[in-house]
Amino acid sequence: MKVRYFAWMKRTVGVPEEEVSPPADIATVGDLVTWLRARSPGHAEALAEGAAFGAAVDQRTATFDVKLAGAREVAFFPPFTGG
Amino acid sequence: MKVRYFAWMKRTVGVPEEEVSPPADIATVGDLVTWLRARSPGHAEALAEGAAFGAAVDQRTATFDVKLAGAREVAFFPPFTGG
Amino acid sequence: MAVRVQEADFDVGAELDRLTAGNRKIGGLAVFVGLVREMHVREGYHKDRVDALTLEHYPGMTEKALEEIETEAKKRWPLEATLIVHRHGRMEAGERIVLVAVGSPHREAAFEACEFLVDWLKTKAPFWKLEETPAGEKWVGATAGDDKAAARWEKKKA
Amino acid sequence: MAVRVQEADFDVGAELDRLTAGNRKIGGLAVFVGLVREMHVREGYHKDRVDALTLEHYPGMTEKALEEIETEAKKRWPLEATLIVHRHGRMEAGERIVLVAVGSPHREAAFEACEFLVDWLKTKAPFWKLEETPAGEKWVGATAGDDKAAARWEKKKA
Repeated sequence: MKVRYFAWMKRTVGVPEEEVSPPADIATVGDLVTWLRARSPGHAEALAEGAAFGAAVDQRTATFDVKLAGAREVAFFPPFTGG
Repeated sequence: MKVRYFAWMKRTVGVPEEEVSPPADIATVGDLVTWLRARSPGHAEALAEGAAFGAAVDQRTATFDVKLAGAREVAFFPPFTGG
Repeated sequence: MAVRVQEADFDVGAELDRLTAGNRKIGGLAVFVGLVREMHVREGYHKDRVDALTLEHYPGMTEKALEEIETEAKKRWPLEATLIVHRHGRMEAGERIVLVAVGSPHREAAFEACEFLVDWLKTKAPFWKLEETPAGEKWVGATAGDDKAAARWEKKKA
Repeated sequence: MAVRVQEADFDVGAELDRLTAGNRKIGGLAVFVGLVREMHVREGYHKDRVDALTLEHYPGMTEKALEEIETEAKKRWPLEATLIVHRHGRMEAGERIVLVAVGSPHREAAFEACEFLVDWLKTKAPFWKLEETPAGEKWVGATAGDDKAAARWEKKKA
Protein backbone atom coordinates (compact mmCIF):
# COMPACT_ATOMS: atom_id res chain seq x y z
CA MET A 1 0.00 0.00 0.00
CA LYS A 2 1.33 3.42 -0.92
CA VAL A 3 1.04 6.21 1.66
CA ARG A 4 1.41 9.82 0.49
CA TYR A 5 1.88 13.06 2.43
CA PHE A 6 1.18 16.61 1.25
CA ALA A 7 2.19 20.18 2.09
CA TRP A 8 3.86 20.57 5.51
CA MET A 9 3.15 16.94 6.44
CA LYS A 10 5.54 15.85 3.69
CA ARG A 11 8.34 17.86 5.32
CA THR A 12 7.52 16.72 8.82
CA VAL A 13 7.38 13.04 7.88
CA GLY A 14 10.49 13.48 5.74
CA VAL A 15 9.29 11.69 2.58
CA PRO A 16 6.53 12.50 0.05
CA GLU A 17 5.44 8.86 -0.13
CA GLU A 18 6.33 5.40 1.07
CA GLU A 19 5.33 1.76 0.56
CA VAL A 20 4.01 0.17 3.74
CA SER A 21 2.63 -3.26 4.63
CA PRO A 22 0.56 -2.90 7.78
CA PRO A 23 -0.50 -6.09 9.61
CA ALA A 24 -3.95 -7.57 9.00
CA ASP A 25 -5.52 -6.00 12.12
CA ILE A 26 -5.01 -2.50 10.67
CA ALA A 27 -8.51 -2.26 9.21
CA THR A 28 -9.40 1.47 9.04
CA VAL A 29 -7.79 4.81 8.20
CA GLY A 30 -7.72 5.53 11.94
CA ASP A 31 -5.89 2.25 12.61
CA LEU A 32 -3.34 3.14 9.93
CA VAL A 33 -2.70 6.56 11.49
CA THR A 34 -1.96 4.95 14.88
CA TRP A 35 0.27 2.34 13.27
CA LEU A 36 2.22 4.90 11.17
CA ARG A 37 3.03 7.03 14.23
CA ALA A 38 5.47 4.39 15.42
CA ARG A 39 7.59 4.58 12.26
CA SER A 40 9.56 7.73 13.17
CA PRO A 41 9.45 10.89 15.30
CA GLY A 42 8.47 12.75 12.09
CA HIS A 43 5.52 10.43 11.56
CA ALA A 44 4.52 10.80 15.21
CA GLU A 45 4.57 14.59 14.94
CA ALA A 46 2.76 14.86 11.57
CA LEU A 47 0.09 12.35 12.52
CA ALA A 48 -0.24 13.38 16.19
CA GLU A 49 -3.53 13.07 18.03
CA GLY A 50 -5.43 16.35 17.54
CA ALA A 51 -3.27 17.53 14.62
CA ALA A 52 -5.16 19.12 11.75
CA PHE A 53 -5.10 16.66 8.91
CA GLY A 54 -7.44 14.74 6.66
CA ALA A 55 -7.15 11.61 4.59
CA ALA A 56 -8.04 10.16 1.23
CA VAL A 57 -8.32 6.50 0.23
CA ASP A 58 -7.66 5.86 -3.44
CA GLN A 59 -7.97 9.60 -4.13
CA ARG A 60 -11.32 10.12 -2.42
CA THR A 61 -11.68 12.04 0.84
CA ALA A 62 -12.17 9.56 3.65
CA THR A 63 -13.05 9.80 7.32
CA PHE A 64 -11.02 7.82 9.86
CA ASP A 65 -13.59 5.05 10.13
CA VAL A 66 -13.29 4.18 6.43
CA LYS A 67 -12.09 0.60 5.81
CA LEU A 68 -8.76 0.04 4.08
CA ALA A 69 -9.69 -3.29 2.47
CA GLY A 70 -8.38 -3.29 -1.11
CA ALA A 71 -6.93 0.24 -0.89
CA ARG A 72 -3.89 0.88 -3.04
CA GLU A 73 -3.17 4.49 -2.02
CA VAL A 74 -3.82 6.34 1.22
CA ALA A 75 -2.99 10.04 1.51
CA PHE A 76 -2.71 12.38 4.48
CA PHE A 77 -2.86 16.15 4.11
CA PRO A 78 -3.53 19.40 6.00
CA PRO A 79 -6.87 21.18 5.45
CA PHE A 80 -7.16 22.47 1.88
CA THR A 81 -6.10 26.12 1.60
CA GLY A 82 -5.86 26.62 -2.11
CA GLY A 83 -7.63 28.28 -4.97
CA MET B 1 -35.07 73.23 -28.33
CA LYS B 2 -34.15 69.89 -29.86
CA VAL B 3 -36.58 66.98 -29.39
CA ARG B 4 -35.35 63.44 -30.02
CA TYR B 5 -37.21 60.14 -30.37
CA PHE B 6 -35.85 56.61 -29.98
CA ALA B 7 -36.70 53.03 -31.04
CA TRP B 8 -40.29 52.59 -32.28
CA MET B 9 -41.24 56.16 -31.31
CA LYS B 10 -38.84 57.45 -33.96
CA ARG B 11 -40.72 55.48 -36.64
CA THR B 12 -44.14 56.46 -35.35
CA VAL B 13 -43.31 60.16 -35.18
CA GLY B 14 -41.53 59.91 -38.55
CA VAL B 15 -38.33 61.76 -37.67
CA PRO B 16 -35.47 60.94 -35.27
CA GLU B 17 -35.25 64.55 -34.07
CA GLU B 18 -36.66 68.00 -34.68
CA GLU B 19 -36.15 71.59 -33.60
CA VAL B 20 -39.20 73.03 -31.84
CA SER B 21 -40.04 76.39 -30.25
CA PRO B 22 -42.89 75.82 -27.81
CA PRO B 23 -44.68 78.89 -26.41
CA ALA B 24 -43.72 80.29 -23.03
CA ASP B 25 -46.55 78.56 -21.13
CA ILE B 26 -45.05 75.11 -21.95
CA ALA B 27 -43.20 74.81 -18.67
CA THR B 28 -42.78 71.09 -17.95
CA VAL B 29 -42.04 67.83 -19.78
CA GLY B 30 -45.74 66.96 -19.44
CA ASP B 31 -46.73 70.30 -21.03
CA LEU B 32 -44.37 69.61 -23.92
CA VAL B 33 -45.87 66.14 -24.49
CA THR B 34 -49.37 67.63 -24.75
CA TRP B 35 -48.14 70.39 -27.06
CA LEU B 36 -46.22 67.97 -29.35
CA ARG B 37 -49.28 65.73 -29.84
CA ALA B 38 -50.83 68.43 -32.04
CA ARG B 39 -47.96 68.46 -34.53
CA SER B 40 -48.99 65.33 -36.51
CA PRO B 41 -50.99 62.09 -36.26
CA GLY B 42 -47.63 60.31 -35.74
CA HIS B 43 -46.82 62.56 -32.79
CA ALA B 44 -50.31 62.02 -31.37
CA GLU B 45 -49.92 58.25 -31.60
CA ALA B 46 -46.36 58.02 -30.24
CA LEU B 47 -47.04 60.40 -27.34
CA ALA B 48 -50.59 59.23 -26.60
CA GLU B 49 -52.01 59.36 -23.08
CA GLY B 50 -51.20 56.03 -21.40
CA ALA B 51 -48.54 55.04 -23.97
CA ALA B 52 -45.41 53.46 -22.54
CA PHE B 53 -42.67 56.03 -22.82
CA GLY B 54 -40.22 57.95 -20.69
CA ALA B 55 -38.32 61.19 -21.12
CA ALA B 56 -34.92 62.74 -20.58
CA VAL B 57 -34.02 66.42 -20.28
CA ASP B 58 -30.49 67.23 -21.37
CA GLN B 59 -29.66 63.52 -21.29
CA ARG B 60 -30.91 62.83 -17.77
CA THR B 61 -34.02 60.76 -17.11
CA ALA B 62 -36.84 63.12 -16.19
CA THR B 63 -40.37 62.68 -14.85
CA PHE B 64 -43.19 64.63 -16.50
CA ASP B 65 -43.23 67.34 -13.80
CA VAL B 66 -39.61 68.36 -14.51
CA LYS B 67 -39.26 71.99 -15.63
CA LEU B 68 -37.97 72.71 -19.13
CA ALA B 69 -36.37 76.07 -18.27
CA GLY B 70 -33.01 76.28 -20.04
CA ALA B 71 -33.28 72.78 -21.55
CA ARG B 72 -31.50 72.32 -24.87
CA GLU B 73 -32.49 68.71 -25.59
CA VAL B 74 -35.55 66.70 -24.62
CA ALA B 75 -35.84 63.02 -25.55
CA PHE B 76 -38.71 60.57 -25.54
CA PHE B 77 -38.23 56.81 -25.61
CA PRO B 78 -39.89 53.47 -24.86
CA PRO B 79 -38.89 51.59 -21.69
CA PHE B 80 -35.27 50.45 -21.88
CA THR B 81 -34.97 46.85 -23.11
CA GLY B 82 -31.29 46.53 -23.83
CA GLY B 83 -28.17 44.94 -22.48
CA MET C 1 -12.45 52.54 -14.19
CA ALA C 2 -13.78 52.88 -17.67
CA VAL C 3 -16.97 52.85 -19.70
CA ARG C 4 -17.24 52.46 -23.46
CA VAL C 5 -20.14 52.21 -25.90
CA GLN C 6 -19.03 51.02 -29.31
CA GLU C 7 -20.20 49.28 -32.46
CA ALA C 8 -17.13 47.06 -32.78
CA ASP C 9 -16.64 43.74 -31.02
CA PHE C 10 -14.18 43.61 -28.11
CA ASP C 11 -11.34 41.25 -27.16
CA VAL C 12 -12.13 39.90 -23.68
CA GLY C 13 -8.60 38.71 -22.92
CA ALA C 14 -6.98 41.97 -23.98
CA GLU C 15 -9.56 44.04 -22.07
CA LEU C 16 -8.98 42.08 -18.86
CA ASP C 17 -5.20 42.25 -19.22
CA ARG C 18 -5.37 46.03 -19.59
CA LEU C 19 -7.75 46.30 -16.64
CA THR C 20 -5.56 44.42 -14.19
CA ALA C 21 -2.10 45.39 -15.52
CA GLY C 22 0.17 46.60 -12.74
CA ASN C 23 -2.44 46.21 -10.00
CA ARG C 24 -1.32 43.62 -7.47
CA LYS C 25 -4.19 44.28 -5.08
CA ILE C 26 -6.77 42.41 -7.14
CA GLY C 27 -7.46 38.95 -5.75
CA GLY C 28 -10.61 38.25 -7.71
CA LEU C 29 -11.92 39.41 -11.06
CA ALA C 30 -15.62 38.77 -11.69
CA VAL C 31 -16.57 39.04 -15.33
CA PHE C 32 -19.80 38.87 -17.26
CA VAL C 33 -20.01 38.48 -21.02
CA GLY C 34 -23.46 38.84 -22.54
CA LEU C 35 -24.03 37.06 -25.85
CA VAL C 36 -26.82 37.19 -28.41
CA ARG C 37 -28.82 34.05 -27.72
CA GLU C 38 -30.71 32.31 -30.47
CA MET C 39 -34.08 31.74 -28.89
CA HIS C 40 -37.66 30.97 -29.59
CA VAL C 41 -40.08 33.42 -28.05
CA ARG C 42 -42.70 30.66 -28.16
CA GLU C 43 -41.05 27.23 -28.03
CA GLY C 44 -41.43 25.38 -31.32
CA TYR C 45 -42.61 28.38 -33.30
CA HIS C 46 -40.03 28.68 -36.03
CA LYS C 47 -41.15 32.19 -36.93
CA ASP C 48 -40.31 33.37 -33.42
CA ARG C 49 -36.65 32.42 -33.71
CA VAL C 50 -34.37 35.37 -32.98
CA ASP C 51 -31.48 35.33 -35.48
CA ALA C 52 -30.05 38.77 -34.80
CA LEU C 53 -30.77 41.97 -32.98
CA THR C 54 -30.04 45.63 -33.30
CA LEU C 55 -29.34 47.65 -30.19
CA GLU C 56 -30.12 51.34 -30.41
CA HIS C 57 -28.73 53.65 -27.77
CA TYR C 58 -28.77 57.33 -26.87
CA PRO C 59 -25.26 58.61 -27.59
CA GLY C 60 -24.11 60.82 -24.77
CA MET C 61 -26.82 59.82 -22.32
CA THR C 62 -25.79 56.15 -22.38
CA GLU C 63 -22.19 56.92 -21.47
CA LYS C 64 -23.31 59.30 -18.69
CA ALA C 65 -25.66 56.67 -17.27
CA LEU C 66 -22.96 54.00 -17.35
CA GLU C 67 -20.46 56.27 -15.63
CA GLU C 68 -22.96 57.07 -12.88
CA ILE C 69 -23.68 53.44 -12.14
CA GLU C 70 -19.98 52.63 -12.14
CA THR C 71 -19.46 55.39 -9.57
CA GLU C 72 -22.32 53.97 -7.51
CA ALA C 73 -20.75 50.48 -7.55
CA LYS C 74 -17.42 51.94 -6.40
CA LYS C 75 -19.19 53.57 -3.45
CA ARG C 76 -20.86 50.34 -2.38
CA TRP C 77 -17.94 47.89 -2.71
CA PRO C 78 -14.15 48.12 -2.31
CA LEU C 79 -13.24 47.86 -5.99
CA GLU C 80 -9.80 48.12 -7.55
CA ALA C 81 -10.91 48.07 -11.18
CA THR C 82 -14.15 48.24 -13.16
CA LEU C 83 -14.90 48.08 -16.86
CA ILE C 84 -18.10 48.23 -18.88
CA VAL C 85 -17.94 47.79 -22.66
CA HIS C 86 -21.35 47.78 -24.35
CA ARG C 87 -21.93 47.35 -28.06
CA HIS C 88 -24.67 48.93 -30.14
CA GLY C 89 -25.79 48.23 -33.69
CA ARG C 90 -26.58 44.92 -35.33
CA MET C 91 -25.37 41.63 -33.80
CA GLU C 92 -26.05 38.05 -34.82
CA ALA C 93 -26.72 35.05 -32.58
CA GLY C 94 -23.51 34.00 -30.84
CA GLU C 95 -21.95 37.47 -30.91
CA ARG C 96 -20.79 39.30 -27.78
CA ILE C 97 -22.96 42.24 -26.66
CA VAL C 98 -21.54 43.41 -23.36
CA LEU C 99 -18.57 42.96 -21.07
CA VAL C 100 -18.64 43.84 -17.38
CA ALA C 101 -15.51 43.22 -15.33
CA VAL C 102 -14.91 44.04 -11.68
CA GLY C 103 -11.67 43.51 -9.77
CA SER C 104 -11.49 43.60 -6.00
CA PRO C 105 -9.19 42.32 -3.27
CA HIS C 106 -12.10 40.07 -2.24
CA ARG C 107 -14.04 37.79 -4.54
CA GLU C 108 -17.39 38.32 -2.80
CA ALA C 109 -17.25 42.06 -3.52
CA ALA C 110 -16.22 41.42 -7.12
CA PHE C 111 -19.14 39.03 -7.72
CA GLU C 112 -21.72 41.25 -6.03
CA ALA C 113 -20.65 44.41 -7.83
CA CYS C 114 -20.55 42.61 -11.18
CA GLU C 115 -24.09 41.30 -10.73
CA PHE C 116 -25.26 44.72 -9.58
CA LEU C 117 -23.88 46.33 -12.74
CA VAL C 118 -25.33 43.68 -15.06
CA ASP C 119 -28.80 43.85 -13.48
CA TRP C 120 -28.71 47.59 -13.76
CA LEU C 121 -27.59 47.54 -17.41
CA LYS C 122 -30.50 45.26 -18.33
CA THR C 123 -33.16 47.63 -16.98
CA LYS C 124 -31.82 51.13 -16.49
CA ALA C 125 -29.43 51.86 -19.34
CA PRO C 126 -30.79 53.64 -22.43
CA PHE C 127 -30.68 50.74 -24.89
CA TRP C 128 -33.52 49.46 -27.05
CA LYS C 129 -33.54 46.04 -28.63
CA LEU C 130 -34.92 45.28 -32.09
CA GLU C 131 -35.13 41.54 -32.75
CA GLU C 132 -34.94 39.95 -36.19
CA THR C 133 -37.03 36.81 -36.65
CA PRO C 134 -38.03 34.92 -39.81
CA ALA C 135 -41.39 36.70 -39.46
CA GLY C 136 -39.82 40.15 -39.45
CA GLU C 137 -38.45 42.76 -37.05
CA LYS C 138 -39.93 43.44 -33.64
CA TRP C 139 -39.08 45.99 -30.96
CA VAL C 140 -38.72 44.12 -27.68
CA GLY C 141 -41.15 45.27 -25.01
CA ALA C 142 -43.38 47.05 -27.49
CA THR C 143 -46.17 44.58 -26.79
CA ALA C 144 -46.12 42.24 -23.79
CA GLY C 145 -44.19 44.44 -21.39
CA ASP C 146 -46.08 47.59 -22.19
CA ASP C 147 -48.69 47.65 -19.46
CA LYS C 148 -46.25 47.13 -16.67
CA ALA C 149 -43.81 49.59 -18.15
CA ALA C 150 -46.54 52.13 -18.69
CA ALA C 151 -47.66 51.84 -15.08
CA ARG C 152 -44.12 52.48 -13.95
CA TRP C 153 -43.86 55.65 -15.99
CA GLU C 154 -47.35 56.88 -15.12
CA LYS C 155 -46.55 56.59 -11.44
CA LYS C 156 -43.64 58.96 -11.91
CA LYS C 157 -45.85 61.33 -13.82
CA ALA C 158 -48.42 61.60 -11.03
CA MET D 1 -17.51 20.82 -19.89
CA ALA D 2 -13.86 20.63 -19.00
CA VAL D 3 -11.46 20.62 -16.08
CA ARG D 4 -7.72 21.18 -16.26
CA VAL D 5 -4.96 21.41 -13.66
CA GLN D 6 -1.76 22.78 -15.13
CA GLU D 7 1.43 24.61 -14.26
CA ALA D 8 1.31 26.98 -17.26
CA ASP D 9 -0.63 30.23 -17.40
CA PHE D 10 -3.82 30.32 -19.47
CA ASP D 11 -5.21 32.75 -22.07
CA VAL D 12 -8.61 33.92 -20.81
CA GLY D 13 -9.85 35.21 -24.16
CA ALA D 14 -8.87 32.05 -26.05
CA GLU D 15 -10.37 29.80 -23.35
CA LEU D 16 -13.70 31.64 -23.44
CA ASP D 17 -13.80 31.64 -27.23
CA ARG D 18 -13.27 27.88 -27.28
CA LEU D 19 -15.89 27.38 -24.59
CA THR D 20 -18.67 29.24 -26.38
CA ALA D 21 -17.74 28.47 -30.00
CA GLY D 22 -20.73 27.22 -31.98
CA ASN D 23 -23.14 27.38 -29.04
CA ARG D 24 -25.90 29.90 -29.72
CA LYS D 25 -27.88 29.03 -26.61
CA ILE D 26 -25.58 30.89 -24.24
CA GLY D 27 -27.01 34.25 -23.21
CA GLY D 28 -24.69 34.92 -20.31
CA LEU D 29 -21.18 33.85 -19.45
CA ALA D 30 -20.12 34.37 -15.84
CA VAL D 31 -16.38 34.22 -15.35
CA PHE D 32 -14.07 34.35 -12.37
CA VAL D 33 -10.33 34.91 -12.61
CA GLY D 34 -8.39 34.48 -9.38
CA LEU D 35 -5.12 36.38 -9.14
CA VAL D 36 -2.23 36.26 -6.68
CA ARG D 37 -2.80 39.28 -4.52
CA GLU D 38 0.09 41.09 -2.89
CA MET D 39 -1.07 41.45 0.66
CA HIS D 40 0.02 42.13 4.16
CA VAL D 41 -1.11 39.56 6.65
CA ARG D 42 -0.79 42.20 9.33
CA GLU D 43 -1.26 45.67 7.86
CA GLY D 44 1.95 47.68 7.83
CA TYR D 45 4.20 44.75 8.70
CA HIS D 46 6.62 44.64 5.79
CA LYS D 47 7.76 41.12 6.66
CA ASP D 48 4.22 39.82 6.21
CA ARG D 49 4.03 40.90 2.59
CA VAL D 50 3.16 37.99 0.29
CA ASP D 51 5.27 38.25 -2.87
CA ALA D 52 4.57 34.84 -4.35
CA LEU D 53 2.98 31.55 -3.54
CA THR D 54 3.34 27.93 -4.46
CA LEU D 55 0.25 25.80 -4.87
CA GLU D 56 0.72 22.11 -4.26
CA HIS D 57 -1.99 19.74 -5.42
CA TYR D 58 -2.72 16.02 -5.42
CA PRO D 59 -2.42 14.89 -9.08
CA GLY D 60 -5.28 12.61 -9.95
CA MET D 61 -7.41 13.41 -6.91
CA THR D 62 -7.60 17.11 -7.79
CA GLU D 63 -8.94 16.44 -11.30
CA LYS D 64 -11.46 13.91 -9.95
CA ALA D 65 -12.67 16.37 -7.34
CA LEU D 66 -13.03 19.16 -9.91
CA GLU D 67 -14.95 16.90 -12.28
CA GLU D 68 -17.33 15.89 -9.50
CA ILE D 69 -18.12 19.45 -8.54
CA GLU D 70 -18.60 20.39 -12.19
CA THR D 71 -21.12 17.55 -12.51
CA GLU D 72 -22.86 18.76 -9.36
CA ALA D 73 -23.14 22.31 -10.77
CA LYS D 74 -24.63 20.95 -13.98
CA LYS D 75 -27.28 19.11 -11.95
CA ARG D 76 -28.27 22.23 -10.03
CA TRP D 77 -28.39 24.78 -12.84
CA PRO D 78 -29.24 24.69 -16.57
CA LEU D 79 -25.70 25.13 -17.91
CA GLU D 80 -24.57 25.07 -21.51
CA ALA D 81 -20.83 25.24 -20.85
CA THR D 82 -18.46 25.04 -17.88
CA LEU D 83 -14.71 25.34 -17.59
CA ILE D 84 -12.31 25.15 -14.66
CA VAL D 85 -8.61 25.77 -15.26
CA HIS D 86 -6.52 25.73 -12.10
CA ARG D 87 -2.79 26.29 -11.95
CA HIS D 88 -0.33 24.71 -9.55
CA GLY D 89 3.30 25.52 -8.84
CA ARG D 90 4.90 28.88 -8.11
CA MET D 91 3.11 32.13 -8.98
CA GLU D 92 4.07 35.72 -8.27
CA ALA D 93 1.80 38.58 -7.20
CA GLY D 94 -0.37 39.68 -10.13
CA GLU D 95 -0.35 36.27 -11.84
CA ARG D 96 -3.51 34.36 -12.68
CA ILE D 97 -4.24 31.29 -10.51
CA VAL D 98 -7.64 30.03 -11.58
CA LEU D 99 -10.29 30.49 -14.24
CA VAL D 100 -13.91 29.45 -13.74
CA ALA D 101 -16.34 30.10 -16.59
CA VAL D 102 -20.01 29.14 -16.77
CA GLY D 103 -22.32 29.71 -19.73
CA SER D 104 -26.09 29.46 -19.47
CA PRO D 105 -29.13 30.71 -21.37
CA HIS D 106 -29.88 32.80 -18.25
CA ARG D 107 -27.47 35.10 -16.51
CA GLU D 108 -28.74 34.39 -12.99
CA ALA D 109 -27.91 30.68 -13.37
CA ALA D 110 -24.49 31.53 -14.80
CA PHE D 111 -23.61 33.81 -11.88
CA GLU D 112 -24.90 31.42 -9.22
CA ALA D 113 -23.12 28.38 -10.65
CA CYS D 114 -19.88 30.34 -11.07
CA GLU D 115 -19.94 31.49 -7.43
CA PHE D 116 -20.81 27.99 -6.29
CA LEU D 117 -17.78 26.57 -8.11
CA VAL D 118 -15.41 29.27 -6.85
CA ASP D 119 -16.55 28.90 -3.22
CA TRP D 120 -16.13 25.18 -3.50
CA LEU D 121 -12.66 25.46 -5.04
CA LYS D 122 -11.48 27.67 -2.19
CA THR D 123 -12.39 25.17 0.51
CA LYS D 124 -12.90 21.68 -0.88
CA ALA D 125 -10.33 21.16 -3.65
CA PRO D 126 -7.05 19.47 -2.73
CA PHE D 127 -4.71 22.45 -3.03
CA TRP D 128 -2.28 23.71 -0.42
CA LYS D 129 -0.84 27.19 -0.45
CA LEU D 130 2.73 28.04 0.53
CA GLU D 131 3.26 31.80 0.81
CA GLU D 132 6.58 33.56 0.27
CA THR D 133 7.17 36.61 2.43
CA PRO D 134 10.35 38.62 3.11
CA ALA D 135 10.49 36.67 6.41
CA GLY D 136 10.42 33.30 4.69
CA GLU D 137 7.98 30.66 3.53
CA LYS D 138 4.81 29.76 5.39
CA TRP D 139 2.14 27.14 4.75
CA VAL D 140 -1.22 28.87 4.88
CA GLY D 141 -3.51 27.55 7.58
CA ALA D 142 -0.71 25.72 9.36
CA THR D 143 -1.04 27.98 12.39
CA ALA D 144 -4.08 30.23 12.88
CA GLY D 145 -6.69 28.05 11.22
CA ASP D 146 -5.49 24.82 12.81
CA ASP D 147 -7.84 24.53 15.77
CA LYS D 148 -10.96 25.04 13.75
CA ALA D 149 -9.75 22.73 11.01
CA ALA D 150 -8.75 20.09 13.51
CA ALA D 151 -12.17 20.21 15.13
CA ARG D 152 -13.74 19.69 11.75
CA TRP D 153 -11.69 16.58 11.09
CA GLU D 154 -12.03 15.22 14.59
CA LYS D 155 -15.79 15.38 14.32
CA LYS D 156 -15.67 13.15 11.26
CA LYS D 157 -13.38 10.75 13.06
CA ALA D 158 -15.78 10.28 15.99
